[in-house]
Amino acid sequence: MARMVLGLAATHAPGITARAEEEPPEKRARVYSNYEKLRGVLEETKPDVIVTVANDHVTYMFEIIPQFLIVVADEYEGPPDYEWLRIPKYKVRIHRRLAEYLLKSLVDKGFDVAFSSNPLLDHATMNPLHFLAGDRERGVIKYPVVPVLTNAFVKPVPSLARGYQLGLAMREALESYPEQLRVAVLATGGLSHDPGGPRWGYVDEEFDKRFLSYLASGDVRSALALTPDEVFATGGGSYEILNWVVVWGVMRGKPAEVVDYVPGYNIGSAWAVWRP
Amino acid sequence: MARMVLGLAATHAPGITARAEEEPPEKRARVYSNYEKLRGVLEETKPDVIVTVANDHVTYMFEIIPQFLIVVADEYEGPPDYEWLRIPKYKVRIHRRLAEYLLKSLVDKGFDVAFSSNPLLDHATMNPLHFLAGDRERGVIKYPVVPVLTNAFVKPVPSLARGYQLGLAMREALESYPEQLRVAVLATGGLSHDPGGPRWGYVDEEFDKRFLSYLASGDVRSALALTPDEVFATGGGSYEILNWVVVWGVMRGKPAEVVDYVPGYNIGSAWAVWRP
Amino acid sequence: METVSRNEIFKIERLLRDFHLRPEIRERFKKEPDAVMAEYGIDKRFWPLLKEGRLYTLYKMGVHQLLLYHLAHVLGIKRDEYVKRINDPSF
Amino acid sequence: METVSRNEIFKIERLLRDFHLRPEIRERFKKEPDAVMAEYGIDKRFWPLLKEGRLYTLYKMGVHQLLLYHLAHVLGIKRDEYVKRINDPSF
Ligand SMILES: [Fe+3]
Ligand SMILES: [Fe+3]
Repeated sequence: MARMVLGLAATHAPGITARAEEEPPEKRARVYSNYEKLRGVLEETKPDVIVTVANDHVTYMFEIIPQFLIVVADEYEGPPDYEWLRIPKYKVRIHRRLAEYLLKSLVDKGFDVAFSSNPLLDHATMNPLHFLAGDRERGVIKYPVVPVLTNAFVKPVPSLARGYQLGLAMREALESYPEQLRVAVLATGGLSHDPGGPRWGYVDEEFDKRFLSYLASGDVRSALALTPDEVFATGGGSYEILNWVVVWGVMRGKPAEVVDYVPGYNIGSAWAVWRP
Repeated sequence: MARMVLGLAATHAPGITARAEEEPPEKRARVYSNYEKLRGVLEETKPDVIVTVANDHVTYMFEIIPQFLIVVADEYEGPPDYEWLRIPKYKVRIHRRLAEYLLKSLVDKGFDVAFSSNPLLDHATMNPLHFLAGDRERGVIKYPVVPVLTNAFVKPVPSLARGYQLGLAMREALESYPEQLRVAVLATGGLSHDPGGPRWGYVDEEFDKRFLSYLASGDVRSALALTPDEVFATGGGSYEILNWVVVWGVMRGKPAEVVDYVPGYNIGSAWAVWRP
Repeated sequence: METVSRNEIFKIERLLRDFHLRPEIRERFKKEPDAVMAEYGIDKRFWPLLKEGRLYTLYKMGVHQLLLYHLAHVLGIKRDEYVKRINDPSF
Repeated sequence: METVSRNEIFKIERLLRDFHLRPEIRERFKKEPDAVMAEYGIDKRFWPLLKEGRLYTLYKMGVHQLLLYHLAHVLGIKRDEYVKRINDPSF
């Protein structure tokens, strides 16, 4: 039986690596130290596998846009724009057996999850893995991964309640996996931002702090009451909080320890930890 | 408010057009006359739009395989292999407003339906439309269409129960559409067959007749009790009955009038009508 | 503004997506935009919108904001100019 | 039989899918199969399976039956021969 040993959430803003010097050194240092903290927690916990929950950016989920997708492949190398991102091109081992189990379980439970054997994982999956699990010298991600992708950008998007339900179902599925396995889950993205939109650069700190206060207090109900329209009103990228909500579901709504919140790099960035 | 005016189901076996002379003239005539019957019913009913429910054949839903997909485009021209199929290359008008409404409603109801603006509709959608709604001279499909695609071929597939639930939700969504619209739904595919599989050419008549008897008697429960494994045991293509079950859900489980059953062209072919 | 067919928008979006994934398309577009847009089946009436970076119009037509961002990258439009254009009906 | 990586299977499946959608690939494969398989990134050890229509092995490896059908079409293998091969471990 697999066991859930850790939940993490972190921003995946590409500017943090691609245009690092856009923010003053103190802010940069603060951003990096938050990732370092999460990396430390992960290394202490020693998971056997990380389930990542990230969204696509109208790149891979483009011609066909599924709401949720699980990658059932054996390996991945990327991201494609690693040079622009200024991170290594990483090799990722995918825990295919767990991915297949998770997919089948979710479909059996009535979640209409898409799948793919030819993944494209962009900065949303790869930047946080770079900071939290990257072996930069060898160009490998240190843990096997099960990549889950969501649709956070193209309407209609799944409700936050649906995302939370998916997380609950993922937890059940993972705990019924027949092998011994220590599983960590990682949500990436958010909070408010409007990349390429009319308010690109604007951060809605009030919204972000409200969302983080729901997380910190375990107020699932208030968070799930946020409609897609309300969230999109704060920016075209803000619905990436969907990924956080999915992982919150995996953690069964436990309050999160919010590590930090830093507006900058055109986005409200946050980091959080759930201990099981 | 849209109104459901008709339900139809028909085989989409490509051999019926591509290799028509493979079966004796009497069988061919019988097959064609069954399509003609359905065409007549459709012309009597005069729907404003046809919602088609068909599966892909690992062609379009290939790199990304969603469980359910709705096409949100304005037009389509195809199928790509129309010459091999020996049918005209048709222009299809898509009722995009209804497609968008249906998609949004289903996602809001907790169905994780994928979508696409760049459809590829293969023989599963196009062959039945050719017979039932094709204006062969002008190369157009006579009614606007909302194409729904399902995953019936690559495991894991949605359960039949999930397909039925989707149909029920589609009915609700369609009936809440704010404009006056007479809607017909058309399921395509099945019944038992094993295209490209170890029993290619084999038809499981016992299975087919059992499934049709469930339909004819309105025995939803027995039909939904069929597991994917049981259905796949009769052939790798047999799960196309999923499309029939979705439309049965749209018709709220009403008994169908089974028009005919003809084993031939490597498949157990059937035709059915639901009057609302 | 006229309603543009989703099929037409998709062709534009495909080009913008490929700007991101296929550097060779990006480079060719800089040299011979018309030829590239023709290859992607983009209707001629949209060519000036792309070449001139008419972000407001493209956005209102329904081109996704994340894809417009790739266009801006190719045209060398930085954030402040981008935000100005996407909010300005004269673009 | 060894377990083959899904990534490898995908490359084979992509070629077979393209046999169906892109007649020019089909025709080129008939003339220069190795060159085409190399382009698709297919590992050399699988090349004989495709060229010789080793349907049993490909099927057991996990190549989807609908895609094998496209291979048979290119190789000119008709239904009865197809069914024989996909059931015969010597293929
Ligand atoms: Fe993002
Ligand atoms: Fe079929």
